[in-house]
Amino acid sequence: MDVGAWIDWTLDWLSNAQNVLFIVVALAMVAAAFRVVTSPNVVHAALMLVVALGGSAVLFLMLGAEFVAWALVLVYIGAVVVLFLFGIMITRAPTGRDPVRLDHKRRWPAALVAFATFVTLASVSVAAFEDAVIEGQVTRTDELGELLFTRYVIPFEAVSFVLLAALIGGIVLARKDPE
Amino acid sequence: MEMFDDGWGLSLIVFLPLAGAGLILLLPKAQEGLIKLVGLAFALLSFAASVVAILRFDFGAAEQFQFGTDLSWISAIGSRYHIGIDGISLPLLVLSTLMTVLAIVYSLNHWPEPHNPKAFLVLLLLLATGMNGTFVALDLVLFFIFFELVLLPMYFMIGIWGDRAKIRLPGFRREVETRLYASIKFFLFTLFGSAFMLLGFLALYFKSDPHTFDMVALAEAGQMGLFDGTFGAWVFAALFIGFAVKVPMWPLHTWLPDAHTAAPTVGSVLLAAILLKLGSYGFIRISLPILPQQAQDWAPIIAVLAVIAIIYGALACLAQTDLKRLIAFSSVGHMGFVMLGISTLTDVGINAAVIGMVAHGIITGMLFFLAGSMQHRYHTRDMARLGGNMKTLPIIGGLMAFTAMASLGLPGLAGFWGEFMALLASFNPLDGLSLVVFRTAMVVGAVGTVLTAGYMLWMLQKVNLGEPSEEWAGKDLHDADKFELAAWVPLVLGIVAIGVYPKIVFGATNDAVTELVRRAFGG
Amino acid sequence: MLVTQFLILGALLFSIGIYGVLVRRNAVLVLLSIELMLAAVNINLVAFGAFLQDTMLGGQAFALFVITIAAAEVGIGLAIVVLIFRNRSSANVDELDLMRW
Amino acid sequence: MSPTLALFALQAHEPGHLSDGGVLAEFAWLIPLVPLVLMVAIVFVGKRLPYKGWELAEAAMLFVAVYGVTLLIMNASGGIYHEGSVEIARIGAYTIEWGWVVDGLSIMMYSVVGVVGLAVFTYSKGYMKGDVRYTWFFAAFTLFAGAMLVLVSAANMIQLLVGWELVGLASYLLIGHYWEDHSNNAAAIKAFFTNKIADVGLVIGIIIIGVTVGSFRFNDVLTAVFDGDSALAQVAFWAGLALFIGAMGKSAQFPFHVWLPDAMAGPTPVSSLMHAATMVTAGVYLLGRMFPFYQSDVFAADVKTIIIVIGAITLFAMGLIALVQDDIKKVLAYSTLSQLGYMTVAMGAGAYTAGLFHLFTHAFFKGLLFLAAGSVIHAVHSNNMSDMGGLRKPMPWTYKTFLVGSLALAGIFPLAGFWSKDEILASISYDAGHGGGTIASVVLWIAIAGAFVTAFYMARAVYLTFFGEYKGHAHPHESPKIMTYPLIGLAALSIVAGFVNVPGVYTGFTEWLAARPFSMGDHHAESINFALAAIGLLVALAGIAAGTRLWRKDAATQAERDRFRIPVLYPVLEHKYYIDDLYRVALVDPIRGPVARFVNWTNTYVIDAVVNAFGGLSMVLAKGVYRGVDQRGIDLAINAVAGATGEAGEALRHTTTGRVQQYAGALFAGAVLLVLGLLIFT
Amino acid sequence: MFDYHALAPELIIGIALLATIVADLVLPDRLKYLVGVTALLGLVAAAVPLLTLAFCGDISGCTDTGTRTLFGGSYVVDDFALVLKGLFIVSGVLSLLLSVGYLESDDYYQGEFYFLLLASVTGALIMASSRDLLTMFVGLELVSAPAFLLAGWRKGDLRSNEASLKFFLTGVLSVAVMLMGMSLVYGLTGQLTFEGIASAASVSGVGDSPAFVLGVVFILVGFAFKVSAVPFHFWAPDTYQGAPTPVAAYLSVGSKAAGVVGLLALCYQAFSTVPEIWGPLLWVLAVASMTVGNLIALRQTNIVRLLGYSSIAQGGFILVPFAMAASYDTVGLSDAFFASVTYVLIYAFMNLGAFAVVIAVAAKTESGEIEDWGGLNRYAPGLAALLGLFFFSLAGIPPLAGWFAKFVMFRAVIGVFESPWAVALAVIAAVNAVIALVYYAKVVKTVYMDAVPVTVPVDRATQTPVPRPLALAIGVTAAMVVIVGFFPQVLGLFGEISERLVAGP
Repeated sequence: MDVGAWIDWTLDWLSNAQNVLFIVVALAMVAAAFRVVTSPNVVHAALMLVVALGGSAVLFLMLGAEFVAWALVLVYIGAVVVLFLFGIMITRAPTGRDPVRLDHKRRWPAALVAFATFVTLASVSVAAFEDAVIEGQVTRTDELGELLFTRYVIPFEAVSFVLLAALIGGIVLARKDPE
Repeated sequence: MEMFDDGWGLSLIVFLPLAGAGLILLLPKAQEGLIKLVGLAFALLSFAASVVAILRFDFGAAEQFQFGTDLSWISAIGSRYHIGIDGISLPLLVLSTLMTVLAIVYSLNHWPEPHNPKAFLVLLLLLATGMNGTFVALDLVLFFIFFELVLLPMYFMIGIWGDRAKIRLPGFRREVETRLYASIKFFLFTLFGSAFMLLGFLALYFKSDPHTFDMVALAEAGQMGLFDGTFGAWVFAALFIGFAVKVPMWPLHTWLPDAHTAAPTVGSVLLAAILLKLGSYGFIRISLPILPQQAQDWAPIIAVLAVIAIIYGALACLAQTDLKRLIAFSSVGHMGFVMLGISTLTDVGINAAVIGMVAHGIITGMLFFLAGSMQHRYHTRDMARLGGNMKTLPIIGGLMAFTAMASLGLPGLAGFWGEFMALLASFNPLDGLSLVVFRTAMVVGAVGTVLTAGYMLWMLQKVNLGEPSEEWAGKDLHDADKFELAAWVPLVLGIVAIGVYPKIVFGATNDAVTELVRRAFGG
Repeated sequence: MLVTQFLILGALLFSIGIYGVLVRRNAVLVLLSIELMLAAVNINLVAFGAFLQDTMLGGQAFALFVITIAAAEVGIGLAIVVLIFRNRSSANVDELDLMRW
Repeated sequence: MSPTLALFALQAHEPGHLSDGGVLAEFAWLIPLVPLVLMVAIVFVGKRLPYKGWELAEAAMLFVAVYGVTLLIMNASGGIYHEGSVEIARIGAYTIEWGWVVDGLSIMMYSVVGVVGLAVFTYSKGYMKGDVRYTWFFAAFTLFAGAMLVLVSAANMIQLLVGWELVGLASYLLIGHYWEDHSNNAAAIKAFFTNKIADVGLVIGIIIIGVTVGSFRFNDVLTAVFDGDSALAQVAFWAGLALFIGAMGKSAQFPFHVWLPDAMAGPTPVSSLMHAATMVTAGVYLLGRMFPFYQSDVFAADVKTIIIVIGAITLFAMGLIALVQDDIKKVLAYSTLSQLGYMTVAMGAGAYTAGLFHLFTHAFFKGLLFLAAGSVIHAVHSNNMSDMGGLRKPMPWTYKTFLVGSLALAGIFPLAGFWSKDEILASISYDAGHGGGTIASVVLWIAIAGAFVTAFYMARAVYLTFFGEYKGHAHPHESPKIMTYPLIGLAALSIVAGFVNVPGVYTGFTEWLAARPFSMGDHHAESINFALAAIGLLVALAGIAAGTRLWRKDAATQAERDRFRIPVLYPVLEHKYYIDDLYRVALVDPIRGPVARFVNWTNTYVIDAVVNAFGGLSMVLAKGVYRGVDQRGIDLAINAVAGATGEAGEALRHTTTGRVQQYAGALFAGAVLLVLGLLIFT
Repeated sequence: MFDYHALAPELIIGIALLATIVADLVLPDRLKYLVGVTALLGLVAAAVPLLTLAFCGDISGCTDTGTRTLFGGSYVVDDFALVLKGLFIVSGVLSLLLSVGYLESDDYYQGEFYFLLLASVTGALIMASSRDLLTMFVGLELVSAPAFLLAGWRKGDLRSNEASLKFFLTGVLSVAVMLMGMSLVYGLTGQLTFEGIASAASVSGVGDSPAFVLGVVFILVGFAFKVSAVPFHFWAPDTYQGAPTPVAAYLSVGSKAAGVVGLLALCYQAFSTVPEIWGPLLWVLAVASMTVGNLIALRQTNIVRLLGYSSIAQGGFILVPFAMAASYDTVGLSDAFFASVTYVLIYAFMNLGAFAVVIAVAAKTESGEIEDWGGLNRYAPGLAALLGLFFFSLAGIPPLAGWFAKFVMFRAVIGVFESPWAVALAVIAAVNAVIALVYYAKVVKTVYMDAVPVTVPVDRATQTPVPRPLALAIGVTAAMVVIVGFFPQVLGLFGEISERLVAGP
């Protein structure tokens, strides 16, 4: 489509309030994500991850996935990031700006791979769902809960084992052995 | 005896050695005497069974498979335990059982280092099972298993009891022990070949309808022309690689001299006497009947390669300084005659091939026995040092001369028929095959016989005649002992008997071969 | 709202994560990048769930499991990192080449 | 009967008129078998017997001699023809048989082998006394005779081949009897190897004929000839040539003759038997066996030209060489070659009877000459005539018998050689008039010249050995009776053997040989061709005279007595002036000088060189093939592949860098590339 | 109301898991070995319901024969699942037996070790039955997560740490890729269950859309990582070498088999309608794995690392039958399926056996470097012989079980000999089979034909006994290798199973 049509389409798309919100959140997330992978400061990187994840929580709400959104917030901001911060403290990762030790010299190959992945993913996705529209709807959490304990009970139990294994194994590995 | 005819007989022949091996494994290593006894006993039993097979064999119906059975084995892949022997396999089977016995008899007081008779006998008996099995199998998968079964024992025989002298490999800087190089080379070559052979088998299986691995059924299908065209060409090529490596045909032969040189005496004997025959037998039993059309397309190529092998082997022999290596190269030439016979696709040619196989088995086996015994005494195979053997070891020297004469195809001894008849067959091969190629092949082959005579006489002159070098003066080199003679006399008798009365072999093979040729080529 | 916009966002985050995994030397930062990738997957899943009106809520359920597993992974990962740091007082992944070739 | 055969009135007449020889013929298979069995017996038990195995060998030959002669007599009184066979294999359409044929030809050979063999074996007991391998010698010797009998009794070509090669083997064993010395082995190998080369011809000939006819039996082949089998006719020339090449090998025809002089390395009795009865006669025998095949125009008649030429060359050239030899056995050896030339020429001239007749007579006097020479050598412990001389006094019997043999060989009336050589000359001249053409007439003159040469060198041999002063060192003495009696016996035969075939008077021999189911269609003169006979005789005498003139000088002190010892030449010698000049100027110097030397030189440096070159070449080739192709070529390629594989592994393993992030990179890149690949290619 | 009979194996092992933890807490040190016993009993007990399920028809009072479908088709217990669950339990048992002696030789955390091992096995069991993406994903995680930790179990050993981290990172990343793929497939088909995906994918515009292709590829990449197919193999050698050898054994068999199960279920069910996508993909992976694995293995000097590369190559052979799927008819498909299953089963036994022997020998020679094993047969003939047995079986030399695995593999390919791609694949596989022999034989050569190096404490080595559990494991595997080698028919029953499964949905 020519530029004019393109602009019309964009404006039309932006005329939807949800989309405006989306673009804002999305930009924020992307920016945060960039910082995560580029910030010379480990703690900043961790915090930027919080931002990015928070953004995705917002998107979940927009998409009517309430429970998932809040679970994300709880699990990540509540647990995972704290865990990360602990990890950072324990491993005394540099908290000052010191880009040399944090990144490899050769960024370009990495960038190339990443870019190629992005192009492939994006293009095939666009090709598949050109302008399919989402009629967002709010799901009631009790449905989800019921499904988790009926239809998805096996994975649910399995995940509990995974967590248990991670817990026990993590402790064994991470603890200092009594010499 | 009814049981004998219903497949039990052959199964006994094949699996008695295996049972013996198992039993020996259970015996304590210290009990050497007992171990040897058991080994010999089981080999003898297997031989005895094969003799019974001769006695009960219906020579009137030599073209039919006898003593056969056809039981379910691996139904999952449509493979069956289908065995049986006809006039072609009978002589080879007996040869195989006999050589096993003789090999063990000979071993009884010739244990190559490291000693360990237990392991050695186990391998030997395992080898026997593989060899016997190949000659009775009528199912491609079964054939494949037995065909491969010989690899492991021979690999270990060469690698463990083999020659420890160091050699420098062409193209490599480092030196390596002969046995190590030779053993893996043998293993790789054969495995390479049989891998492709297997692919060929599978292709046949899927092309046939209903799918089957049964050689007889496949042969019928093949003679209907089911496998003609490019498909057949590919399959034949695959099988060709498999068998040609084993024979070995030029230029796939290079594993042979190394393996023979490195192997312990008994190993060389069985290698030459039986293992090489598995390949040529495969051609006769599988390639020709199942793929007659391609056989005719390939025949000239095979003939040319065979002739090259004859001349080439002879010339290579003339360049040797190592006795065993010379004998090994002579095998290349002799198997060349066998393949020449097969390539003519005529009843005469294939008969010639079979008797050539038997004769070569006996004669070359004998030569390796003798070479081994000489090495056992002189601790060298260098012909330059072995002069005057006739003086130091008259009996061994005499036998060496006798066997050499047999090997150069002296009429009246076993070696003659295979060569002469192969040449005869190649004078008029199957109709439709190029006369030019085959008659040239005949002439060149005939010249080959001259060269054969040349190097055999030359070998005798270097090894047997002249004054022995003084380095053997002090040593007491005891002449052939009773074990050796026990192992050799049957071979000598066989050489003379087959030479004077070839019907011993032809009587069994002729009808079978004629029928095979008639079915496959209408010849 | 279009599905595509979420997918593109997901793809973007995913790729950024890949970049991070490849360039960051500190193991903890590598883990962070991985979290980004998983987050991208979650966005996809939830977006699809909404788009498909899936009565089985496959998308959301899946996302929940991914979140949980991710948490577990972080636990395991950090445990290993701590272990390594204790043994060689460095958490740089590119110094781990005792074993190669 | 096909018209093609009209030219030669060949008749395949029914064997009906021949008696079947009864039980003796039926059991004729014993003739080859007995010696072979006894040979095995000698090998295993010989040493334990009182005479160390000699008696078994002797018994074998006695048996053969008696059996053969009995058959000969029966055959003489009405021909015998019998053929028996045992099937030893069937291969496709072919039947392989062990057969024995009893007919004029084979009977003649049986008796020759038997009689000469008997003499030689008896003689050997004395000659070989105290030999290192006494028993083994007789084993091999018996094998030699047995093999020849296998060959002779063969009813089919394959059996012939068997005997043929066994003879070669036995000769190898006997020539190399003193194998401690490598030069003897070399001689033995040369003999076997040269024969083996020629045998290629034989084998190919047999195959061609056998396959074309569909049978290997001589009778079937000859029947096919008489039926004018067109298929056989097409291949006849090449088949015939191939067979003849085989014959050349055994009968030591130029250029395959080189092995024979070297074969002197063996003990003298071996040479005797080999030259007289067994080995070298095989070729001529084969030509005789296949004779009609070569006679008929539609078959191998063209080969006859080749045969006669080869024969002529051998006849003359070898005779000349005999002139310059010092080793007495070499003289005899070359003379044998020359005589074989006569036989071959006869065969080439289509003279079946004449050729075999010469074989018959030659067997006796050549056997005799060798034994006598052996007796001399035995006495003086040297082969060289330069170490002999004046031996007629200490060794009277040896001298007399040797003289008889020489005269017989020289073809002096009325000894055996005269008749057979005369018959050959006659038949050549007949051939010259009937299809042989100029070639035949040329050959005729060569043959006559050959007669001169023969007489010439024999005279030389006699003079140098038995006249003049003794120049040796050992103390010569007459040999023991066990050795002289055989000499006498053979001498007697050499005198009388000729009378069995005197054209116009008594032609028994012709009928003996004719006792075959096929007529040989060769020409028999009704009476002696006196002109030729006279020429032959005169030439021979001239030869002796020349010899006398030249070599009597070596015996100068006995000049007077010499004159009386050779009365026939006496008057001639009186007129020395021009005759001496004539001889010297016209004949001797050139002959003794350049020509002979040239021939000798060619023999040593050309033909031998070729043979040796063949050997050397194959060795060089062998090294080339082995080192170059096998080791450097094929094996190197194989190992190179192996090496390359290993290197590939070496290169690849460095992709595992140990850097986990590079692994991750590979992961993503791989995934994406796979996707793109799939999207693009499908 | 769940079908507890169908879920019994998983439940029993779950209980056993908790039992081990409790036992580990209560038992005094000298009785710690009882923890292992508990775990062992748990596994064995779990095998019982497998049998009752398999032969339900023959048991009185057992009504629910045949395939059992749970949770709306997302969890299925059919013969295929049963067979592979059996395999996982057996490999679990064997790995356990391998571990016992190893753990007691040094103060490791036994209880936790067994717990994690069992957890991983549970995951494998779940994978065998799972028929939807979600369950498959969680099952996979349950297989992997404990394995990440086990790999680092030798805490003091830098190599072990390194192995653990490499394994962990690559593992998690591959899972991320797989998840991305799953999300796309879910989005396009709207289904998580395999049946649903299969039927949805057959609709044009879905199955052939680039996005779907990408989804499939990304998912399969996740599993290709598990079976360590080139180019997703890099972790394997490092991890095997660094991790405790029993863990390496388990990784190379149990978790690889889990990956194969995933591939089988996905390819032959979820994506059964689009073989033209995964066929070529796996063609490439198979060829690359065989070739690269073999070639690199040629140059290895450390035995475990060599086994690592060998297992990569073997993985390639396992994938070969998938490759021609696009051109198979139903029979061909079932043959291919049968080939892969059979190969995995046989491979499991011979590879575990090989590892068991390696552990035993390494304990004697106190070295994992091949050259230090020279002349082993002088002072440990039995172990030497068994080593030869397993290695030649891996090389596929008749009459050892390996030949049958290779045979069915070739058979599956040649089944479509009309296609040049099949022929090419077969030839490449054949050549690789030959190359593989070189390094297997090299080890045997060292053991049998080389001299004993001075560094090896022969006298001490001869005294060191082989721990009983280890000996038991070796015995079992060796027996299987020989029996299957002579009577491959014992595996024949999978033939009709595969037919049923392929004919399935």
